[in-house]
Amino acid sequence: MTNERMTNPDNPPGRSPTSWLRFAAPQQFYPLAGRLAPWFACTAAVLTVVGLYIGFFVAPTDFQQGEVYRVIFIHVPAAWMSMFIYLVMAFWAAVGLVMNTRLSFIMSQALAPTGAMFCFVALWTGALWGKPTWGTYWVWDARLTSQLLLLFLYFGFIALTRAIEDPRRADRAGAIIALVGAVNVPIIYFSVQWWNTLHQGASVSLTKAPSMASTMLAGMLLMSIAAWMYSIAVALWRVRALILERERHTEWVGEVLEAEGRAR
Amino acid sequence: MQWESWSAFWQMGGAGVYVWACYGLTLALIVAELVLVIRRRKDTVTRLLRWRRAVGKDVGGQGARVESVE
Amino acid sequence: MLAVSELACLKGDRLLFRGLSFSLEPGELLRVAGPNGVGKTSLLRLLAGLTQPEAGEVRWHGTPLARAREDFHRGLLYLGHAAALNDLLTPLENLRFACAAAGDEAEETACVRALERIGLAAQLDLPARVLSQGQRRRVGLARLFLSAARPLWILDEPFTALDVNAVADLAATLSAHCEAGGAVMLTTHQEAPFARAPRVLDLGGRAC
Amino acid sequence: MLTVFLAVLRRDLLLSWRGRADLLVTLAFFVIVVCLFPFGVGAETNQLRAIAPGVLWVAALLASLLSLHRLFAQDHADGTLEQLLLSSEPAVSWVAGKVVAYWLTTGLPLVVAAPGLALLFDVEQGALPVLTFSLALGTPILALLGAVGAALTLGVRGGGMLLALLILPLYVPVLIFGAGAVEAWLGGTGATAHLLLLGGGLAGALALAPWACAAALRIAME
Repeated sequence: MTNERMTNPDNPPGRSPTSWLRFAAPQQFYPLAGRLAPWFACTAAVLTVVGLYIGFFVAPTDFQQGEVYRVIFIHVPAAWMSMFIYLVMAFWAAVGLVMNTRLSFIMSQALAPTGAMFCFVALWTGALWGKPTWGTYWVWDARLTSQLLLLFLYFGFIALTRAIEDPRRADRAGAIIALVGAVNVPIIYFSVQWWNTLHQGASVSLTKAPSMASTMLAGMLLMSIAAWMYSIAVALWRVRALILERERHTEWVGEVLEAEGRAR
Repeated sequence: MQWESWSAFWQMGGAGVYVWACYGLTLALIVAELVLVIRRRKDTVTRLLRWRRAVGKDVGGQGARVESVE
Repeated sequence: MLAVSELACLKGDRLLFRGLSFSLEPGELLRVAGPNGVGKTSLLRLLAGLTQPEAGEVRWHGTPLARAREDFHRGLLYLGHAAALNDLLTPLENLRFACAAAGDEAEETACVRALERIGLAAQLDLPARVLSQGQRRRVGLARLFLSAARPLWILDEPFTALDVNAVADLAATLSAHCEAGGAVMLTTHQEAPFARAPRVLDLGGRAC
Repeated sequence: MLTVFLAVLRRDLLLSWRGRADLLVTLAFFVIVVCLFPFGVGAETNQLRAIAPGVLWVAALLASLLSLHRLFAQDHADGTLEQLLLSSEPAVSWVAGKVVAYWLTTGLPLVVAAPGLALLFDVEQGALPVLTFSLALGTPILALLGAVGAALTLGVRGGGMLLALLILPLYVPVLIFGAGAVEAWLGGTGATAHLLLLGGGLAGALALAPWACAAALRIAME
């Protein structure tokens, strides 16, 4: 831990070539992220177009639910992504705490707003799908309820990291709450499911579709991958802004900024 | 092809309101997020340029370098 | 005893100091000097292990602090800006708790003796909230008499709010600790009558 | 290790005793929140009986949140926390001491008062031991999780509200199993499974929360 903090005597913090884990990574990652992000964004756009085409024009009408099931092409990807992003956030938080690397904290903070956005989308589409299918916008279904609690966890993480002014403390405090939340997500899911079965008997299952056509599945998977690519692209863009902010003392950020200033 | 006409497509078998509300909101959120991300980057660059002009070129060397004791 | 190499400290947006290297040997009294805001308190907190340096490292008897934490904290007495007094407790209760929390044996008689020695015999059983600034400072300093076994003392502005006699007495105590093979590191804005002139570490030398 | 635990425990209990008016606030809040419900939902006995476990548990949960942000605030302000972090003893020991003292002064009164309040809702007398037991197992979990939140939000502006946002979602499983235990007993299925899960949760929280809390306090010093 302390070895990484060692720097060359002539280099103030942030410029050391030896401690790649701590300092060089943001510097190298910044241009890399800038190059990669457009590719992810383009892939996401192409996959979305293909996925939506399959979803709306190839996939057949569901014989039970009719056309309204077509919400599935955003509902399920959004729900998957919201949970997956939280786990990835917790993973980066753990990496940051163990390896003491700034970039990992930045990653987890860059992912949070996108995760919260998908979480909200999953809730919104779930409610709008519920109205025509179950006749009500909201049931205290285990899935919807855990999704709601996940949204609160996202809000908590974002609020905490924004409220603490010292970036180093914000990084670490956010990492701890992300990990505590990740430990709790399965517990919350399990407890809500338990509570739900006791209170309501068999609950209505959103994704239980015994006769799901392969084209429906294909559309859903394509849209999921698109959502994944989109999240990566947006997170990379956000990481770039955060890196500039955090590394503003360094020479290389100065050069980047001057180049940006000239380009304007 | 699933649809007889465009109006059938928009109506979604009667569930058009729900389906398009879902897709509309998702689209709006994604566009909003992209706009925010781009705006944030621009803001950061402008703010940091201003900040660097304010503190001078040698931002990394602000702290006193303490060579020796005595 | 304590070796510091290439230390840098960042506070919020500002780099307080960098490239700071020095060592502290038994018997030494080191005074950290410099104007307000130059990072004296930050340096002491960093050396005590309360915060992490931005770059560089601190070694305790040759081992980096992160790996020698327990041993280091057993040999350290740090008294910060705040006196660590709870207003609802008496000086005696505060002192006994401070010792117990630090992991020291805290005999009641020894604590009473320490408080009497520092001139608080009359305030032993008053709640701390009625004490004056100088008296509060003294309660914290009473730990010095119970911490002879801890070789390294790091004191942030120990002379603040003390009267002339108390300053002389404290200076004598610190000098005696160094004589006995301990080391003291402190910040102060006032001159104190030490037996031997302290070594000075000037942080403000090239500050902007 | 045990000395530090006991020293912190004794001191915090003594401090609570010296400021005992504050203790009553938590209990009074609990009683008042519980008593508000009949005004809101109507005094129909069957309905009150049905919602009683949930009402008591939600009220206990809110009451235990009430003074949580003060858990480390005083020690942070007067420098005691610095000294504790510089102790050569493991931080877990004194964190545990503080949490135990906090539970004894805010959680235990709720556990004791709950059966009496349950009678106001005409809960079957046989369910009262289950209620007490579930609260006795559940409120320590609330205190342990809450301590992590209190440490994370220490000295942060708007800390109180932030603390609620951080911690309340994590409290949901405790609420489900706690209130569920009483309902399961009343429903005739037996509360053993719920109470076992609560016990497991308590063991897990005891094993993890003090470490997380100590780490958060170290971070808060930066």
